[in-house]
Amino acid sequence: MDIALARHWVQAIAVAMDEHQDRLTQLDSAIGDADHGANMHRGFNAVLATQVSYRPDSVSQLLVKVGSTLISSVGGASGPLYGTAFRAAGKALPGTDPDAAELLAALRAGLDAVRELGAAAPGDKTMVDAFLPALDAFEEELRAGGDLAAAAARAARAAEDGARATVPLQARKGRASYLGPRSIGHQDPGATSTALVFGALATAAAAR
Amino acid sequence: MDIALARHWVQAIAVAMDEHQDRLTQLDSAIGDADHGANMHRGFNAVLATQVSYRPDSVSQLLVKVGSTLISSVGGASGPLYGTAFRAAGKALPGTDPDAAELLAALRAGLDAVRELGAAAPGDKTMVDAFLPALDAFEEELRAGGDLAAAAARAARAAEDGARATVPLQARKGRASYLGPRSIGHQDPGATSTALVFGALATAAAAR
Amino acid sequence: MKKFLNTPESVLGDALAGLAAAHPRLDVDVAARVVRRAGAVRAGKVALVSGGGSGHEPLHGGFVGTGMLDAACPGEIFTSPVPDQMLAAATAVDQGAGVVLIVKNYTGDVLNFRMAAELVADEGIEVRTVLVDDDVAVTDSTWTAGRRGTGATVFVEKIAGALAEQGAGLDEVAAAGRRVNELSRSFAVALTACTTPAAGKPGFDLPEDEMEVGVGIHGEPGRRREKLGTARRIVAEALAAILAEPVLAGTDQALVMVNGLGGTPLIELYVLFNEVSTQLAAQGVTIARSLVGNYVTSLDMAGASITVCRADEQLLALWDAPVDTPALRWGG
Amino acid sequence: MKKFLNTPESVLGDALAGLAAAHPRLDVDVAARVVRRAGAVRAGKVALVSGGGSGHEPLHGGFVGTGMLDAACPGEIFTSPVPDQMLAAATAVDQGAGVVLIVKNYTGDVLNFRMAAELVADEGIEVRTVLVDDDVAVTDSTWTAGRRGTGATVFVEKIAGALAEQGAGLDEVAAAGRRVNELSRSFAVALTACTTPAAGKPGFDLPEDEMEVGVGIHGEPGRRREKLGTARRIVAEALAAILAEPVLAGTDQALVMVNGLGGTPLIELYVLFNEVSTQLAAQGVTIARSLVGNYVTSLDMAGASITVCRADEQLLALWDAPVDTPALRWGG
Ligand SMILES: Nc1ncnc2c1ncn2[C@@H]1O[C@H](COP(=O)(O)OP(=O)(O)O)[C@@H](O)[C@H]1O
Ligand SMILES: Nc1ncnc2c1ncn2[C@@H]1O[C@H](COP(=O)(O)OP(=O)(O)O)[C@@H](O)[C@H]1O
Ligand SMILES: [Mg+2]
Ligand SMILES: [Mg+2]
Ligand SMILES: [Mg+2]
Ligand SMILES: [Mg+2]
Repeated sequence: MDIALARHWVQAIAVAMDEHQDRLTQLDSAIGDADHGANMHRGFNAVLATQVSYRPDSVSQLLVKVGSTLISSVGGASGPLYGTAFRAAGKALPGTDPDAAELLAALRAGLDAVRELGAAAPGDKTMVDAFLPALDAFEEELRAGGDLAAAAARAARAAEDGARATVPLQARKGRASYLGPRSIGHQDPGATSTALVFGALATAAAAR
Repeated sequence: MDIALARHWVQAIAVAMDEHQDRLTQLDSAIGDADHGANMHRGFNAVLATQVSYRPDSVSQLLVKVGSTLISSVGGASGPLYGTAFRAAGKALPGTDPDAAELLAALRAGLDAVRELGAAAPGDKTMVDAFLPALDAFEEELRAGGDLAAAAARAARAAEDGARATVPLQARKGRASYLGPRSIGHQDPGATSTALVFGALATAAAAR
Repeated sequence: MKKFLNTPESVLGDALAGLAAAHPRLDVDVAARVVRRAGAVRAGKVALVSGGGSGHEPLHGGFVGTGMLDAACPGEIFTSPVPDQMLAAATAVDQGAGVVLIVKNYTGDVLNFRMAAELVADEGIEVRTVLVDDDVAVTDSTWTAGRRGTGATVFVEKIAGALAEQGAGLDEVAAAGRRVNELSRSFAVALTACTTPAAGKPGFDLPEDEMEVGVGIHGEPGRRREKLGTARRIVAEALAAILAEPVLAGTDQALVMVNGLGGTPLIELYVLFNEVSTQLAAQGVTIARSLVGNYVTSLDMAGASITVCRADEQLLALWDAPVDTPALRWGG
Repeated sequence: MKKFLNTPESVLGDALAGLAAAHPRLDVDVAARVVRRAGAVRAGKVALVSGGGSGHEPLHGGFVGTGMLDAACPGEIFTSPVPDQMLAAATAVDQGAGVVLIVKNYTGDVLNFRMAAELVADEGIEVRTVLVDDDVAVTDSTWTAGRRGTGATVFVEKIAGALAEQGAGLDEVAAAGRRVNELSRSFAVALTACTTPAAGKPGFDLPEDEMEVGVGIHGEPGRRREKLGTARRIVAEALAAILAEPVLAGTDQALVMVNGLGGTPLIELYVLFNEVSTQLAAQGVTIARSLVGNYVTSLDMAGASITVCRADEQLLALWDAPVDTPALRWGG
């Protein structure tokens, strides 16, 4: 991944958050507080705005900056969580253009940071339930000899499956947990936006 | 009319206000503030309560007492207006049992007092639009040789017709006047309750 | 009907008992339906009594206290109180200097207070009546019961109350109240109807994209229906109606209230107030003092009213004078 | 969606501009989203900063002023503010004695304030965090994000604020805030859902004869749905849940708030307060002080919350200490 691809990824996320803003809000309306669409939209708009004049030296720097911007502009639970994910991933990258395996390792670092910050385990009905299977699928595809584009495409599918698989779960973290068993039957908004993040990576990688 | 008949009349009004409370409230909801049913119900309940231990010397005294009770218990526009009507009518009666013509004259005094207090002219879409035609019909029937029961029956029908005839009118008095032309198309609640008052008189007189 | 109540009939009594429990500085006679100041009042102070139908809380009971009302008479919901209540209130609070009755201009209130004024005078107490009629939505008074009394009531009660507290005489207090009313105009918009406990359902149906313009505070529909507009447009329309009144021509500073009708959250009232402030400034009117909140409500109606009172230094000084009531409290 | 607004995106900015226009004693930085006291503050006073999503007005901006908060950070609607705001607020109001952050227990608020606390500490300012988590509707904290912070926030801000105003040190102020939180429990019921400007429609549908029991202040559904009950039954259920908390066992006097969620009229809150007062008395609990009104809202939600704080004389003295903010004002 080079800086151009990283930029493209981030732009594709912003496009996806714009397109799916209402859907994310409606999902959050059912078991949360109806702001997830606006939060992600505001955050990635801010990211786009800072990217205009920002000339990073590395993908690492770029992702750290994305994370910081999210923390400064999103708020809510998703701001610090996504912000930390991007910052941790960026910090885990080398200063040079990372290959697919280095990107995977960095994304693992991002997931670890999210889990440390939010203390969510898989199955708690959070973004972790899309993030983790996405990385596992990414890794499997690389092991099977796939390139970044193939790995990203498989990760995106796995993230979507993971998001959908949150429907029958009872939430144990975040706002949805207040609903107890009534959180069952609804898809987690954060897992859904995580699927969009991986979908955007697949789009950007495929365009190469 | 003797004291027993007057009592019966007042009881019949209370019964009618109980039966029609919701209807009066819904009429007042459309062009007023949705309290006319409760107001009339509360007022005549209070009247019933005071009547229990009240031993008036005359119909005159009884009607004055009804009016005072209404003033003390109803509030709103209808309290002082109905209260004044009964007080003025009572005061206009002789100390002896009035005949039908004396009752008519007293009711005229009641109407005059309402008009003086409220300054409503016929056609302003108020209780006057049921009260006035009721008395005119009462008078005609007496002229034609009818007795109290016949006169009261005709007055009741005329009051109902008068109430219905308020539908196409634009209100110029009371709360409904604030609506301007939007008051057109609704029946006036006060005219409707006045029709109930005359209906009760007819019921009581017929029971003799 | 979705309300916190025990029975529709018991709402007022229960609420008054709650008012009493919440405010030890009020003396609430739940049976007689009179709310008065609990503490001692200076002998010779002109007494202020107001009242009206309930459902407009905190009006009037929430304005009883030092520097404002001496007593309030709450009627049934949207129903003027009866003369007996007013008489009881007036005789209880008269300090020998007479009583000013502050009456919102509705047929029921006017008639009942008129009867009460006679009864009070019969007791040898001097009475003056101040009629509040500030609502510009009701225009042609020969075809109506005249302009309604709405938001300006708070201004009248505060300013007349301050003057009475300072020792002014009966006529002076009444004149000040009348002057505040003359200098004040209001306009209200509703986004939903309200539901009275007695009716059990909303007074009218309003489509999702429409509003009632020129409503009062009794749940009645307004003068007309319009497509729901932006806060900016709604405020422009309200201010146009208010500032068109000759008495407000040339206003340079004003006392302004943006008042919620009961079902509108404070954040929206601040959005409206921002528009009012910006648009008045553009017309050369400075907001010298303001209130933003629920002061004169219409049960659970979503909506808001705007009241503008042309102010001078004397009026502002009285506005700033100490007040200590459940709903307004400052100075002292 | 029936709201007074210009665009859904501009609600917060417009409302903050309105807050600034309405309250000259607040210093509102609309761009940075920080609300602070305008006047000079005693050097060496411990500073109190709170904040959270908007839509809960008057919380928190309405509690900025003498005797309460030094600054508030309003987030977007129902969205925790960002660390930058909190840092800006804390550095602006620190008087050299450190800053207490008052944080309602929601994942977003906790994470953002935690990051802010680090940033503030990096600036060499001492920080303490007081977490508010009073809502008994959320029971099993190992299966949830823990109890939510709701009505007790007002008590914490008032009492810690009074102590700071009196010159107490950083740890003492933070300890007092934590103690108030520990002694406070809340329970809320909703009759309707609220509508966020972003969603444009109510968060859930609730049949005409049902209520949501155990709701929070973010429009989420509650723990369960029940048939709409009388005020008496609703209060009995809420008080049972509250008084079952071990920490409230043996309470003899309490500070009590009956709080409207935004769409419920004051008259209904008084009906509820009457029940609270009667039922607490029957259980030997005296209401020493109380608040009845809209203090911690959930946009236009019709509903109410009840908060009970076990009180002693020291706590009541701090409660009675002067406060001068847009939404709470007494003493002085
Ligand atoms: N502790 C946590 N760990 C991981 N993800 C979480 C946690 N808490 C919440 N989330 C995620 O955040 C999403 C909600 O984000 P958002 O609506 O933007 O914030 P908020 O809940 O503060 O309104 C949830 O759908 C969930 O996926
Ligand atoms: N000035 C008036 N003269 C005669 N009748 C009037 C006048 N004003 C109102 N009314 C009558 O009173 C009725 C309303 O009574 P009610 O609803 O009990 O009082 P309010 O209008 O104070 O709520 C109207 O329907 C009308 O018939
Ligand atoms: Mg959310
Ligand atoms: Mg009526
Ligand atoms: Mg009425
Ligand atoms: Mg949120």
